[in-house]
Amino acid sequence: MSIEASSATTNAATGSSEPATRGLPASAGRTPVVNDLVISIATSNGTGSQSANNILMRTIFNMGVPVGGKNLFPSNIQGLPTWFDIRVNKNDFTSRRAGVDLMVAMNPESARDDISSLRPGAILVINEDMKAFINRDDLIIYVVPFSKLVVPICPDGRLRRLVVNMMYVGVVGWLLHFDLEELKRAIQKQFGRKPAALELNQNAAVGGYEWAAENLERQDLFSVERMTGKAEGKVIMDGNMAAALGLLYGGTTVLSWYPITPSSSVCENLIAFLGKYRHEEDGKATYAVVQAEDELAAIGMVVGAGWAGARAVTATSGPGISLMAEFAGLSYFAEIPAVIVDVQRMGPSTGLPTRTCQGDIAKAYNLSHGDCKHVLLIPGSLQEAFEFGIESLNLAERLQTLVFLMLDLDIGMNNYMIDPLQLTDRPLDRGKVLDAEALNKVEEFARYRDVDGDGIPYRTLPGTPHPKAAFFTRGTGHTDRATYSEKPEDWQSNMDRLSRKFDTARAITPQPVIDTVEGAGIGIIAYGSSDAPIREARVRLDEEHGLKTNYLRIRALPLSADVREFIASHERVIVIEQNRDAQMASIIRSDYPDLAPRVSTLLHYNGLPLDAQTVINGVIVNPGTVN
Amino acid sequence: MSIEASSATTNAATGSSEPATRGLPASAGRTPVVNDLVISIATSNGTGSQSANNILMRTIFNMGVPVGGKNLFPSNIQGLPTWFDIRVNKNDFTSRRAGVDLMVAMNPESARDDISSLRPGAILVINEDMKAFINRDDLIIYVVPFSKLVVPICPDGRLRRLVVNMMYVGVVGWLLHFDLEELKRAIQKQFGRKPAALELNQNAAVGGYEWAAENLERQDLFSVERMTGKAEGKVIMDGNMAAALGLLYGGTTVLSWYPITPSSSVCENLIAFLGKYRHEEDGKATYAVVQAEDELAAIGMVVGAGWAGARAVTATSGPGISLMAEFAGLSYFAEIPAVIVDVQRMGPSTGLPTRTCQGDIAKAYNLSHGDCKHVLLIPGSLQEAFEFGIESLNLAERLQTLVFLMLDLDIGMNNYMIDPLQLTDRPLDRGKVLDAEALNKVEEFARYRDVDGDGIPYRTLPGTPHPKAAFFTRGTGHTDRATYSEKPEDWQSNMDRLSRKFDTARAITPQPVIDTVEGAGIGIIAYGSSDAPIREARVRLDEEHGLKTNYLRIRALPLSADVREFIASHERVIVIEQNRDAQMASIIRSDYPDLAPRVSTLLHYNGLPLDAQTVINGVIVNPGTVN
Amino acid sequence: MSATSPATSASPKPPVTNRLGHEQKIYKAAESTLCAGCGHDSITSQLIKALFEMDVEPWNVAKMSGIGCSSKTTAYFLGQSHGFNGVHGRMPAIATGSYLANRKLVHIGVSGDGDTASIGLSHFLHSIRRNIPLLYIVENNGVYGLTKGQFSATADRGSVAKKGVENEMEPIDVCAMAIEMGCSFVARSFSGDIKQLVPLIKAGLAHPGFALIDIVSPCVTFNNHEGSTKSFKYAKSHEDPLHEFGFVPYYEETKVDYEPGTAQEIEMADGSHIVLKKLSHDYNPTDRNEALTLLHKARSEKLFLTGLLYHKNEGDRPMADQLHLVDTPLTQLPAEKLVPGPEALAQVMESLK
Amino acid sequence: MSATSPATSASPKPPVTNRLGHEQKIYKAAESTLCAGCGHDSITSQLIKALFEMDVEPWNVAKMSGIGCSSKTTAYFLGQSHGFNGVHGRMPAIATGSYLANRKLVHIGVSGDGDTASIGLSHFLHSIRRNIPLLYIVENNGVYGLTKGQFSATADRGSVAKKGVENEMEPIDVCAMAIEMGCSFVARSFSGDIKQLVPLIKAGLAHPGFALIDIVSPCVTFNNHEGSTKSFKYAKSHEDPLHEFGFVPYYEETKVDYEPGTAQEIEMADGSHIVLKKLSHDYNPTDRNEALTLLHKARSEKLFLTGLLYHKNEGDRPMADQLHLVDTPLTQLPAEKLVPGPEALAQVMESLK
Ligand SMILES: Cc1ncc(C[n+]2csc(CCOP(=O)(O)OP(=O)(O)O)c2C)c(N)n1
Ligand SMILES: Cc1ncc(C[n+]2csc(CCOP(=O)(O)OP(=O)(O)O)c2C)c(N)n1
Ligand code: SF4
Ligand code: SF4
Ligand SMILES: [Mg+2]
Ligand SMILES: [Mg+2]
Repeated sequence: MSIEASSATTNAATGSSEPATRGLPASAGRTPVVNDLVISIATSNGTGSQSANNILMRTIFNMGVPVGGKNLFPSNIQGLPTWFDIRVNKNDFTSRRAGVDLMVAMNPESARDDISSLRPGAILVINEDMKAFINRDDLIIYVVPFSKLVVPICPDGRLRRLVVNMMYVGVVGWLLHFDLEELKRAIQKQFGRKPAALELNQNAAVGGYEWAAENLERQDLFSVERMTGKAEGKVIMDGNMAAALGLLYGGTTVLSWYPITPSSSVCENLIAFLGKYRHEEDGKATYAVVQAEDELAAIGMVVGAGWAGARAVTATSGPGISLMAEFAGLSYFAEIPAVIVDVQRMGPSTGLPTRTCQGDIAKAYNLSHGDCKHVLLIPGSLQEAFEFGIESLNLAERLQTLVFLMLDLDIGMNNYMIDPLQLTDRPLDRGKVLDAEALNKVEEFARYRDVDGDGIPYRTLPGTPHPKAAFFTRGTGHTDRATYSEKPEDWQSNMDRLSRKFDTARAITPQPVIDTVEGAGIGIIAYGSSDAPIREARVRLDEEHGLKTNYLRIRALPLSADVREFIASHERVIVIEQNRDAQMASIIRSDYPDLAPRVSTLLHYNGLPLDAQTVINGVIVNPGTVN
Repeated sequence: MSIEASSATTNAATGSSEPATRGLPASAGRTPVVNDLVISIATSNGTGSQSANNILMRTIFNMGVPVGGKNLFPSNIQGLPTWFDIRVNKNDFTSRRAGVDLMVAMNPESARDDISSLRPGAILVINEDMKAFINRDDLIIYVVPFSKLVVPICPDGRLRRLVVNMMYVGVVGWLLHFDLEELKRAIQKQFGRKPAALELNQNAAVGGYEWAAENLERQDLFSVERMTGKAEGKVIMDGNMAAALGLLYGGTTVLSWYPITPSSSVCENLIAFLGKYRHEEDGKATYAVVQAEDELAAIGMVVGAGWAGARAVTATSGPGISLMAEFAGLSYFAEIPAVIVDVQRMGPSTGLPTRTCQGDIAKAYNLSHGDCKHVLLIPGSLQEAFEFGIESLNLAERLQTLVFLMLDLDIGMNNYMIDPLQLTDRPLDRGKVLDAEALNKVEEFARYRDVDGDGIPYRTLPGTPHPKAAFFTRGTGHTDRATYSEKPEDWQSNMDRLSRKFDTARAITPQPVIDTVEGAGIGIIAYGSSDAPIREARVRLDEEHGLKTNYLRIRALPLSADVREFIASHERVIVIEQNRDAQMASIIRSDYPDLAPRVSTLLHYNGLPLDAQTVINGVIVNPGTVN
Repeated sequence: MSATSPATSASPKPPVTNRLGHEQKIYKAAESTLCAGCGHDSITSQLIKALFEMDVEPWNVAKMSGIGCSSKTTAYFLGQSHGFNGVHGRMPAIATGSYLANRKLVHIGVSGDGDTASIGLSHFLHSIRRNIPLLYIVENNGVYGLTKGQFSATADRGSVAKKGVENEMEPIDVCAMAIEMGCSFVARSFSGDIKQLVPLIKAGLAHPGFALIDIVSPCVTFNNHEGSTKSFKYAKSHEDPLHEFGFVPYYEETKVDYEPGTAQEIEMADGSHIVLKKLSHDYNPTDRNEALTLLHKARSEKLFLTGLLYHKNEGDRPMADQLHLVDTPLTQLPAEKLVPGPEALAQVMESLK
Repeated sequence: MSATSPATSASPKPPVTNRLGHEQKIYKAAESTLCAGCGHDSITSQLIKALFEMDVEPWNVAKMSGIGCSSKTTAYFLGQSHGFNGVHGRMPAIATGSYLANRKLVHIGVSGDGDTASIGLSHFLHSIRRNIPLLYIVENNGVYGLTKGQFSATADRGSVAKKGVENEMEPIDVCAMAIEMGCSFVARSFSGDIKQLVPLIKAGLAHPGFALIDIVSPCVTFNNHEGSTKSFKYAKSHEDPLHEFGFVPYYEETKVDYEPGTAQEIEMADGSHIVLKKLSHDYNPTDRNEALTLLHKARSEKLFLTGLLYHKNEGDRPMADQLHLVDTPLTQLPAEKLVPGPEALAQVMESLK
């Protein structure tokens, strides 16, 4: 039986590390909960709320308080419900938490559900126009006449729909004791280059703040207070940008892509960085970018470029992964470096393009017909998205094969407060390439011969001025000298060498990160964006339930030997993943059949980012079931 | 550790059930081995040897002796080495057997290897032109001046290249004591409608026969003798034709395809049958066939046709499977009937287009990004290829999903002697379709609602004259009323229903065939074309090694509960399959992690059809290793 | 255009219905979720009007689309018709399958310029070559709307993106490609030209083969700025109709009474008529070479010519006829017609003995 | 065409070499595995000749192909060049990537009619639109040879298959499509017309952008029978050259001395010259509309016109120039050029604080 993650709001009693103050009817005068709450802003997309929400989040950040933002947006451009959830947590737990403490309801379309989803005692800030939706008396409700208030502040009627958003920022700011200067600084950062917009938005925010101060009775359930030692020197960014920076520092020379949510911004960021940092003095570009006609062409160009010696990459999401299947097999079998960034969205099919999941893990690993498997790098943080961006290009050339960089929408498109990205000083790895000089030294160049015993052969690039350089690349059977062959023994020995190469990959890809603690019984295995909620859950499992856990985070496929060892040293291991079909667990179970009985699963697949409570519930409810 | 199938010749001592007569230097006068040998004919493709080889095989069949033919042809049209292996076996074991007894060497290109591959004591018939290749004295060699002999028989110089083939048929016929009348009858069957060709070929065959009788010293190591009770009433055919007949009897209305070896003949056969049996009196067709522009279009048309209510099918092989990935997910998620016949060839990539394997099993099962799995029917015989052809269309409509009919090159394109195909009297199953009348009776039509608890919803077809009939089909998230939804609970409950539907499939797809014997310790699991060699291997394991085995043959995915039970009742189970990556074993291990330690594997992946000796070696060598 | 019975004075005014007795409202469907002002929404409105006035039976329509803002629009009209929002770029294949399954359905396809001219180009062209009877509407905004404004392959050379980048490549002209492929009904229009759009859609519906209408349909969110050649402003100020396009259904008489030489009348296969009233151009849309020459001129001189670009009556037979299909939709054939008797199998088996 | 030094009487005759000092034999490669007499093999021979005579440096060539008998031929010439036999229909994408990686390579693509006009149609057209400098040869036999003779999309209407079925659909004319897409060098030829083929290939090699040569190349095994319009016999008896095509490389002078009006000389971008000697046609291949009109006429009247169909000198810039790429192949840039210093990262991080 799989543990189905609940999409409903979490039981308030266990929803936070301050359970005592939660779930109680509001009453004025109590000591507020400081720096620990979830704000949710319900608007309609395409109405400009995104910058308001970013400013709200950044103000908290400016006050030194850890913060994380989850953007739950619809798959259209304008007019459908969208939510921005901000988690404020002094202990650095900023992954999603179900159970909103403060809801700003600006969207009549979702208002009914928004209100009914709140726990008793939660705060509701609601636009006066939507008063009619209020049907509960167990909430702390602030009705704000936003539509009226915005009129004097924004004389231009067409802009009011945008500007009104800054007013709720002001109201929330007052309710939560924001430092008004930090709020202004955040607005300055957002609109600094547009003086008119800056002034307008400043006025709106301050207007909201002041109106609230004068008109609302603050219950002081929550407040945001300046902290030190947490946010200073940090940055707010998303994983797609981090990956793009990785690809920039990995020396990408060819990017070929076809737009698709949520991967487009990997390419758009990369294009911007390349444009800024990769032109010669004469303006010439040291990179090529093509918007391909489709995903088949995109990966085809990457394979062509990789063959000719470029550091080539494409980025896509689920449907594109399916379309790239045939070329993935060619890259595997003809041994051509290529990198695909897969920013996973909810599938199957077109699915939920703006919702997260980890549903391509086994699909990318096994992509293409026939016996072939691929190398996957799976960052669990933005720093890793950056490092693995570089590493994906290195490994593609080192292993002469397709490498997937597996992000997901949560890590790729949500906002994280992190330490600035750190460069490692590892030089670019261009792999085993024989140039003309090297060819002079070798007796024979056999393209697919396992000279070094690691399964990785040597290659040459077209354009190498040497009569021995040439070889013929094909997706059909070949000898180790790259000549056509249908001989059973040639086929099998080549396939066996490819298996050896894959074993080499086990050792040279990023190894798992393991955290063991004294007294732990259960082992948790997870990967990717699950890391943050799992780190939180482990602390709470220990603190609240006295349950200590060990934790292994997979960072690459094929599985490292460390994974086997970890499982072998635990009576039971729970693989936590964000898909229905237990994709990683399947890989583990088939790689280690002798250990399979120890491996149970906890599966979350409703499109929302994983949260700690789901993990806690799963671990407690399901201590030993094999599923 | 995997047991690598050996592509070399089998040790003669265990290569047959008559070991005593094998492997010994030839000597005249001994009692010949009757009706048990392997003939291999080495020619060059595109030289017309195929009809000669068929005649050779059919003559043996006409004499009542069980026979099977394996065509090892190259992936080009003319001029490369090709082999036709005929196994004659009175006990009905006609799958491939390594270790040729009689080689006809007609191709100088492969002659060196052909000769060196023979076991000592084997018979070699060789064209005089190639005499120079003879470098062994441990063979029984007949040098035949084919090029000279053909001249008087075939005055037209251009035809000699073709006609010469009939001469080796005659020579072999004499060496093996063929009944000349049966040989003539076989020629009659092949050329009956072309009197000139008939005469020419008759003369050539008889010419060869007579020349041999006069000039060769027959050693009488082997002979073919008329038998009864084995071949009478049987037919010789291949699996692609059987599958095509199944699709015909399954009521195919739309066939959309893109040519690819080895699946093309499924379509070509089906087109011929449709042309013959599916026209109205006025000549109008009750079916549509489209040669699509590519595989993406081919499956797209099938999905469109299935949506509109057709019985629609396409056939392809590995590369096409990869290209159909995106649509496979749409069929799964939007719940549209579709059938893909996958005649597996050796992959990955373009691979070996004319070699067999079972390398798409897990790939088809998991095709497309995101969480989705598909129904696979896996026939192990031609009768099943026929029945499952019908059943694939039934199940696609019953389950409203994509169904794969998984053949492979061995079962699809090789020649089998079988009982005539038997029709079952099961009527066509059109699944849960509401017409206008039915719509009148239901209160609400909710396209994706699980009304019956089996996970299978009801559908309507476009063109149903009823205002309630319409619904909107999409690959994006939807409610059970088929309206667009991004709600976490809608997504998850729909995905859970799809899992329930998949569980229904476990029970209504063809169940495994199980053969248990008293005293068996080991359980064997296999599928598809492995059946014939495994049946042979089990007999020989018992007779020669005293090892009794139980046997479960999987006939469909998802796994039936019977598979679990079978594994649970054995201490160890060996999954035998024709791929490198243990694809079926992976599925078993992840479905039944508690039983995974019992499951070991035996893998064969060199492109040759599986043979019993490989199975025997594997079972004996590897009695308990988990791999 | 539709005949309504005169209202009796006493009873409340009866609703306006078409010849099938349907009110226009049943030709509508779900609320649009596109951006306010999106060109696609006005095309939807004109489709609703044309379908109503053409007496199309909703339950007999199959609405087909790919993926994109444009492809979403099939959810916004004909709520009583089956719709199929497939995968990106492959709608023509799905429509082909649906048509072969049921040749009696009226197939209406809506696609975008990304959907048609990039990922779907090959399917688009091959479905034209097969002559699938499909009204194929391209809602052409020169960008990928749904993925936030990247240039599509129909963006004009020199057109400027919202962020300032200039498009350096020549556009793909889907109309020219279609004519080259043998399409027998090819038109271009503008989402803002209601007067032209409704009769064009009607004619497209009346056409018995593949009918392409490429409609410039501005993306107000990502491609409606200064410098874009697909903005409302640009399209409105540059539209240059080749003729005033009129459509007269088969059951009405063409009561045109133009000066000789000022109008051209084209009879369609079903007896309907296209009436082209001359404006400033002297253009004959029945000559393929003339059409292609005109389109090349339009491209090089950046003219936005609208109207019927090409029409041919002796079109290739629709695919079902090429395949000699029975008249009954294949989906409606009973099992007896689909499953041969046991004799057939026996005959085949006999031949293999 | 290549200058050889006069042999001294005593020494054995030195081998004939080109301006690079290479003998023709190094332009050869593995034995063909095609059917004896296949049209593709004669194209291979002409390619070898043209490459030799054009002094193409083997190590600097990238041979690209898809899948099919035609696509196999890249294994049969230039054994000292890298070759890439990719996947079916997607060679243009692979070639695009390879070209962007190394713009200095000479890219030669060989494809089939199935590979190009069916599965690869979209990539073919889009790579033309991008103007990848690629000599793209279609070995056009009207069938899928490697899968045993199904009609391809270039099969003429009315052409009869080996088993007797008649093709009912109009062919796709890859040349017309290419011209429509803006291709600046489009030619058609016949595998049996050696005289025309060699200079055409040379001109294609000299062309700085996408150069298409569609070569009718009979499939002797599956499409060489009576009733086929792609048989040797048919092609030989119907070939109608538009002109006598001559090519003069940039380093030679055009010593043409024709009567005025009997020849047309076209200077190519690298200074080479195309010389078109007039035959029975009066055709100017530099006019796009004329080219398309001619091709339509050829199709409807079933003419097999060969020669240079269209050429334009002010072609679009090749893609690398559109992208403003550095001259050095991207593959040869050292790591310093590819990896920004730590300041860049620091700057980005600062902006996110
Ligand atoms: C296979 C695949 N690739 C990419 C996408 C992402 N995608 C969705 S719509 C679209 C382009 C839409 O452009 P267009 O067809 O012009 O429609 P518009 O939104 O402009 O109306 C893309 C690339 C997808 N859904 N599927
Ligand atoms: C994806 C895919 N689909 C189908 C095939 C099978 N296939 C191989 S070659 C070919 C067609 C070849 O036709 P053409 O390009 O005209 O080349 P020709 O053999 O006629 O020279 C096909 C369909 C394949 N290899 N890959
Ligand atoms: S993004 Fe553009 S195309 Fe899409 S709905 Fe908005 S305006 Fe229309
Ligand atoms: S099958 Fe046809 S195309 Fe292929 S090699 Fe033979 S003759 Fe040439
Ligand atoms: Mg668009
Ligand atoms: Mg061909």
